[in-house]
Amino acid sequence: MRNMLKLIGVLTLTCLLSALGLAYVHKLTEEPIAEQKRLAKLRAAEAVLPPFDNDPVKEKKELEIKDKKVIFYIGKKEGKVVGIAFLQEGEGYGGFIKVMLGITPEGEISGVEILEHLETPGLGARIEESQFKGQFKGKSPTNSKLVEGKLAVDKDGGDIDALTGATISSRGIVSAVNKGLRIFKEHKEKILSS
Amino acid sequence: MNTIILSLLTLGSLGLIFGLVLAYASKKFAVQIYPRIEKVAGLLPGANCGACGFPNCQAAAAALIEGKTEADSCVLIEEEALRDITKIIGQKGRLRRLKEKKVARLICQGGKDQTEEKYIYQGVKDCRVADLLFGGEKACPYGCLGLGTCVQECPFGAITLDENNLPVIDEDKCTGCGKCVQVCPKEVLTLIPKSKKVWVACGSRAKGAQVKKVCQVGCIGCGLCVKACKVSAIILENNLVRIDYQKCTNCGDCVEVCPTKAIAICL
Amino acid sequence: MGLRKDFSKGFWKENPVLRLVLGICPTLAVTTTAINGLAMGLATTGVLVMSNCFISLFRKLIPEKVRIPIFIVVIASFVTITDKIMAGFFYELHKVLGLFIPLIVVNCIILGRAEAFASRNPLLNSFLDGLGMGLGFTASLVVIGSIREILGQGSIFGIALLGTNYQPFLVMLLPPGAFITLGLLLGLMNRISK
Amino acid sequence: MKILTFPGGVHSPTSKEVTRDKKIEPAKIPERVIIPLLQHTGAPCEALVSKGDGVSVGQKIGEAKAFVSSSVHATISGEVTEIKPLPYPLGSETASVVIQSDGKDEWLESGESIDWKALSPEEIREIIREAGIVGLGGAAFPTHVKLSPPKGKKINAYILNGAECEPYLTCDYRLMVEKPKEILEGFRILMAAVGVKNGYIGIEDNKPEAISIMEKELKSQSDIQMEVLKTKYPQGGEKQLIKAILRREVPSGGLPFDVGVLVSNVGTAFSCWEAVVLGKPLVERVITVAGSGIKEPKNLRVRIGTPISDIIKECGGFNGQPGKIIIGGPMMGLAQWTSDVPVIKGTSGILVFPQEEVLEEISLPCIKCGNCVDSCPVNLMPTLIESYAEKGRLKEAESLGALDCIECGVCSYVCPSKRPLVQMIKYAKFEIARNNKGK
Amino acid sequence: MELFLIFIGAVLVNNFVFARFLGICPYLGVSRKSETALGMGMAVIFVMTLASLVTNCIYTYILVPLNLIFLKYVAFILVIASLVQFVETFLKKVSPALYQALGIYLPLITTNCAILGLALLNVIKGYALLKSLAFGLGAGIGFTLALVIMAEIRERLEFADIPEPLKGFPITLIIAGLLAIAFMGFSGLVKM
Amino acid sequence: MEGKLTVSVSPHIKSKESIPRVMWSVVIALVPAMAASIYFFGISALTTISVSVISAISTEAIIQRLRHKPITISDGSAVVTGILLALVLPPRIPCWMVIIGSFCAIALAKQLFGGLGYNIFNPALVGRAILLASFPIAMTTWRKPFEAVTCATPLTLIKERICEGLPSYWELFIGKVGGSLGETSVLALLIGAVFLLLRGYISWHIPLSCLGTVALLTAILNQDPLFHLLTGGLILGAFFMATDMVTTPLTKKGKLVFGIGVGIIVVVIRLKGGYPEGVCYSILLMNAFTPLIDRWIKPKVFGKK
Ligand SMILES: Cc1cc2nc3c(=O)[nH]c(=O)nc-3n(C[C@H](O)[C@H](O)[C@H](O)COP(=O)(O)O)c2cc1C
Ligand SMILES: Cc1cc2nc3c(=O)[nH]c(=O)nc-3n(C[C@H](O)[C@H](O)[C@H](O)COP(=O)(O)O)c2cc1C
Ligand SMILES: Cc1cc2nc3c(=O)[nH]c(=O)nc-3n(C[C@H](O)[C@H](O)[C@H](O)COP(=O)(O)O)c2cc1C
Ligand SMILES: Cc1cc2nc3c(=O)[nH]c(=O)nc-3n(C[C@H](O)[C@H](O)[C@H](O)CO)c2cc1C
Ligand code: SF4
Ligand code: SF4
Ligand code: SF4
Ligand code: SF4
Ligand code: FES
Repeated sequence: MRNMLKLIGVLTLTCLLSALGLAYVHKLTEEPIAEQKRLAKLRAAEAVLPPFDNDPVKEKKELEIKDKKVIFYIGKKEGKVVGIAFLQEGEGYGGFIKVMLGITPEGEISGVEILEHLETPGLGARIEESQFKGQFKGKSPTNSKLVEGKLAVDKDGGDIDALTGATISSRGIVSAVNKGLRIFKEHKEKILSS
Repeated sequence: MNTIILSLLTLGSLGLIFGLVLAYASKKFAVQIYPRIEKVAGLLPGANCGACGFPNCQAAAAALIEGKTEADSCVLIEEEALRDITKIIGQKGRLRRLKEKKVARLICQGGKDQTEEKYIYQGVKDCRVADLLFGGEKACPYGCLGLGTCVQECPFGAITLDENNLPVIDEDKCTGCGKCVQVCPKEVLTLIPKSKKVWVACGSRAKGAQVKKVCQVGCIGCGLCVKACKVSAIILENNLVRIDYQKCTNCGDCVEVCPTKAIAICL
Repeated sequence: MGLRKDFSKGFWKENPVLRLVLGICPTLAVTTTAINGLAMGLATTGVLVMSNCFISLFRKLIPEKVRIPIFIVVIASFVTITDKIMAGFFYELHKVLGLFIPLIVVNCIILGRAEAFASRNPLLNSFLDGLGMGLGFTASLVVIGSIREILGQGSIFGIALLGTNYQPFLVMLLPPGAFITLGLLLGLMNRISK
Repeated sequence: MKILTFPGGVHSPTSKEVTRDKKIEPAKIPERVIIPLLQHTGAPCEALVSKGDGVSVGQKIGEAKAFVSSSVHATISGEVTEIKPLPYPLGSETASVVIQSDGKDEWLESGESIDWKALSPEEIREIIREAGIVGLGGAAFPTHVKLSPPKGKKINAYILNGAECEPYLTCDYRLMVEKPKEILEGFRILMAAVGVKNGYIGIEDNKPEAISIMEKELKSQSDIQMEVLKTKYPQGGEKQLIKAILRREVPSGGLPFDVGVLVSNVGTAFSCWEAVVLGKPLVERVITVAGSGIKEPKNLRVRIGTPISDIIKECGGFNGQPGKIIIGGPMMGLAQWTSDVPVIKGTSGILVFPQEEVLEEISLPCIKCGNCVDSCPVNLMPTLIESYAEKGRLKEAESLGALDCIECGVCSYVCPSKRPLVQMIKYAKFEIARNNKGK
Repeated sequence: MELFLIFIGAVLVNNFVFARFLGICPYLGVSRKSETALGMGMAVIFVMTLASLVTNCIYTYILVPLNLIFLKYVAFILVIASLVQFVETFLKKVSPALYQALGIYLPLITTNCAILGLALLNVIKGYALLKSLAFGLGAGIGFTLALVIMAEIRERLEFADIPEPLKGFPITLIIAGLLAIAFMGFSGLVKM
Repeated sequence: MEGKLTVSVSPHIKSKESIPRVMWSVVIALVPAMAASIYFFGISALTTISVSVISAISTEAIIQRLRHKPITISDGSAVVTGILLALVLPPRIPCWMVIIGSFCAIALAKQLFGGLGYNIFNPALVGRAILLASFPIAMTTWRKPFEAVTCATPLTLIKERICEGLPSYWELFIGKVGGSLGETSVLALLIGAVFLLLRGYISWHIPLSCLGTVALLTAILNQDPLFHLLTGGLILGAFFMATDMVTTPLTKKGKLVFGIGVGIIVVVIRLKGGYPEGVCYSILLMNAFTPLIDRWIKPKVFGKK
């Protein structure tokens, strides 16, 4: 019996000790981690938005779109909205690709950034290269070749240059961008109304 | 503070609950344990890595006790634990390093240059298999077949075939495990204490004249060595001499007198 | 001399990856580049050293029956700490190593060393053992990472090595490349030490 | 007529053309015969004579003491010069009686011819036992034992094995062509000895002459049925024969009587006829001497115990440098290391091949082609058994059915990699048997 | 349908061994004999499914509400270790036969990174209870499949003339590499 | 009688079959397919085949030399591997890639396992799979027959749901479509296959069960069975690669299971998977299952219940 008690006691004690330590470390790192996450978002926003002087991560707006929460980060310069950044997903070769999309209030794409993807290194993963991402900048449904009302890769008749050997990944991004454009078009008022 | 207290409470109670459950379970579902297995298992690293081929250390311990494996097949084990395990399982542990020293000796010198062959053998190069065909191609029915089954079988690579097609045993590598003795169909390998350096290197029980016909280096049963041995350690029976190792002093006198050099010595 | 051996054995004679074949999962998973290998190795080393020391210190107090749960809790705590610290201060690296930081918990080397060494040896030896093993682990990861990076991307530690004309041997970056590289490396080790 | 067969097997060249039309000739009476006391499956028999004794042809010189054993008889008249272990075809050495001929060929006076129909089965079996008759199809199993199946095993069919599927051999064929009446009567004696009403005689379809002769002989009788078999090796294996003719499958590890069948070779039937009707013990048999290493291939009726060197001389000697001498057929026969061995009761042929035809074939790794698996007549997986045997894993070899192997040699024959399949399987069987005995 | 896709994905497309590199150490060790492999596989399936269930509960009902997500590694591993040990003790008593078949592999599983990896993947992917069960079952079956295939191949290779230094782990890893290539054929079958 | 006799175990006669005979027959059987590839894709096809064969043979010889084993390149198995690898590569693939593929095929998939007879995976297909994983662009750039322009294979068209420009059955049958060197001409492949079937070096079990399964499943799933049979590497795979005895089951029943397995996986990959074509992977996957099949499917021993 004493043995048992010791067994239980030591196990509990270890757990308590561990809990203590972890809670402490948690307290210690809570701030920096949150800060890192904020910075990461900020960096992404910076990459896809035109220059701004506010903190888009703070000035965000949440909307329920088709049962899904979408967070819009709003970039402002001198108090005027210069762009909106938000996350979209597209289906790539290895899985879903998370794309941060920046759109100006006029509905023109101000930038595209790939946040997460599972594409093949050296192939689909080349979507991260600026040569590919960069070509979206400045595109809008009005100034591009549309296929069935949407942006499309060259193979499908559009004017987005797909990466050789990674058409599927390229299509994934384009579809994410298209989704984003549509959301923006449909909910423009709500997003922009402060 | 809140987080810390909550963490303490959560993990603490998890620990407590599982401690209780485990304690209860180990009481309630206690089964008879084999103390020896437990002991050996305790000495094994307990990493349950599976590298030894057994699912866990417990199983390896059981196998060790049954003599099915060797303790040093464990990749993690420390020298000290190794020794302790041998203490528990004794000889059966087959811990080579700690056993009495014997080595395998070949009791035949009839290589392809010294002995006649009665036919040309075609087939699997394995002495046991060849032996099934009229006792192998050697004209001497007692001779080593020289196909090297013992070489294959020795776990320590202690045996090589020389250019005369006779196995040569490396005394330093041989651990005296006896595997080769078991597999040799001609029974021309035998274990002899490592300290004994003289042995009769022929196993032919045929009459001297017969031996002479087929082999230049066979024991012809002349008995000269029996006379030469000062401590009468040599006995002649069934046309063959035998050394009594209780008496043999490694003097090598017998080796000198043997007319066919059928007694071997290694220094 | 014992101390010295305890430290140095992890590099060659008992190298965890190449000799003991433990801790293979992270070895295969994160070594697409040399730098990833290095980071993972160092993170593991940190945890290994800490847990070795801790367990060695308290080895006399831990009851036999619950030793595994306790070891694991201790290790898991250290891993969480490492994870938090990395997330707080080395965000990018943390993102790359992803799932495999928490999996240090069950990295076979750590529990293996805890059981086989730290629970039987005094503090200093255990510390050195952990350090040696960890650095040995790191070294193997860097080697494998370098091989895969050179062949698969034509670069090492991110520095282009084989020129722009190099057609990367992509399979090296994929799972098969990981398995085959490690397999051949183990074979080579066996050959050398023969 | 429907041509019957069994699954598996191989169509190998039969190479029977050379001797198929060679009439059976009586061989010269040898100067000296070597009569091993163990020529059959079972226990050796005990010598009844000693050195210096005079014997005449047909005199019993070895007595079967055990039940599964068979007596041996003197096959020439003369003097016993030696009784000692001597080389024999089945192994290294065995105790043998050597008789030096006196050149007279004096026979022990034979009993007057009797009407076997009046004999009881027991009496027939006794005559057969006394005559030292064993199966002449190869295994040399004592016939009287075969004729005494254990109680409770009902025998309802008897098959006369005239398949002679081994390449080169034609002795059974010649016997069927030359002595059909005697064979059939001998067969009826065998049937009477076990009280079987249904007889079958199975002959491969490459022996049309034998088939038509037998059919002619059988025309009016319905007790024996002629069955034509496909020419395929090993059609003459008793399990395959039973499968082909009666569609019955002898259970693994079982014997034909387990499915109510007995099988005997045509030569055995002929010898039974001689024993029962003429009162003549088994002192001679028909063998085929063939192969490219023989000058004049022949079918000979030889005295048991004749050294094969004598027979080779009688067939014109060697053609070139002999490389291999085989006793039996090329698929199952045993290669000999000396020509000093005698012909024994189970010897159906002597084949000689010259040196240039016996070059060693290098065996390569198994390429898993499955030829051996597809053609094994007992559906084994020879390549696996061989692999396990090579690794010394006899348990696995046994569980794969190594003991069911009939050693027919088909697997080695068809293997493109020239794997030593039969050799390793034989070895495995030997080791398994030894281990089982130890238990 | 989604459950089925998660399941198939875990078995074939993102096989724990060939694509995710989880649980490799015991995989290399236990794939030596097919019998052992099957036993271990069964045990893994059982534990994975159970662990999926339990860790999912702990996570959704304790850690998330109390905002203690940072405790997840310790909590998960504690739960898994205790669970496995409990099951082991329980089996030993209640069904010695089953224990012989499965139980002896259980301790090996405790320290198998595949189980913790599974629990964490469940969290990352945000699977609810049913989905995590499907994922756990699929992962277990995928692991077993990999294990059994490898064991059979290795048994067959016992007869092979493999270069001496490659025998054992090296050739096993190379086979795993070739298997991973073959399993790439399933890529794209299910998007995860 | 001077000279010693030879003693060996029965049987004392052996069939004339040998590994070189089998392998060189396969080479002969592949001649029509090679000729077709040269006819359709020009002299570069010949270059690809030669480079592949030569590097396969050299790899084999070098490794056997290094291992101090007898050099067995004359048995033809490396030649077969080299040819088959070339036949599943796209036209005009750079030579250095062919060399890498051939090296991986022989070194990695065959010699590391101990050489002929011991390999688990089909060497040629391992070579192709590695190349595909490493250089997907080069490996999926197809050319039109007789022309140097790139085009898509019929299966890629289907995969991308493009219905215009699909070739006719006749074009598929004679091979006037885009695709790997040797896979396009069903006619040439069938000539070789019939030759092998008649010689008895391949049995009908795998090809029939494999093609039958594909036809059946595609019919059930509302696809055009004939189209699926004639396109891609199915015919080449079914008759020449899924029949490689070394990497397929021993027994006839096992072979049927193998063929069915290949068929199922092909259909799954073609219709549901990420790749337009799945023959290569499905054969490799079934290769992995072969030891398992051989364990579970054994012939019933004569006389055993
Ligand atoms: C190993 C491997 C990885 C691949 N990875 C990707 C990828 O990440 N993204 C992609 O779009 N296609 C990928 N593919 C698919 C092929 O490259 C496919 O042929 C291509 O996407 C078709 O596009 P193309 O028309 O540009 O050649 C991969 C193929 C292989 C063999
Ligand atoms: C121990 C033993 C007992 C046998 N008993 C009988 C028997 O009672 N009846 C019988 O017909 N055959 C018996 N046989 C012989 C077999 O049926 C068979 O004829 C013999 O094994 C040779 O067959 P083979 O020439 O096909 O190899 C026996 C064989 C052995 C080894
Ligand atoms: C592979 C094989 C082939 C055989 N071929 C023949 C044959 O062609 N003719 C024959 O009489 N016996 C042959 N036998 C022997 C028979 O199985 C069987 O023992 C014999 O017919 C029984 O008759 P017996 O006891 O009178 O010899 C063969 C045996 C085996 C195992
Ligand atoms: C009918 C047949 C088909 C073959 N198919 C292949 C093949 O697809 N790939 C290959 O590398 N070798 C093939 N070979 C050659 C040989 O079997 C191959 O090199 C071995 O797999 C190497 O051990 C084939 C041989 C034959 C007889
Ligand atoms: S000692 Fe025995 S096993 Fe060794 S070669 Fe001689 S006969 Fe063969
Ligand atoms: S098998 Fe054993 S006894 Fe024989 S030589 Fe080798 S180590 Fe010595
Ligand atoms: S395994 Fe035996 S029965 Fe089968 S073919 Fe070979 S020798 Fe004949
Ligand atoms: S016939 Fe020969 S090569 Fe073919 S499977 Fe059998 S043993 Fe292997
Ligand atoms: S590190 Fe994953 S099992 Fe060893």
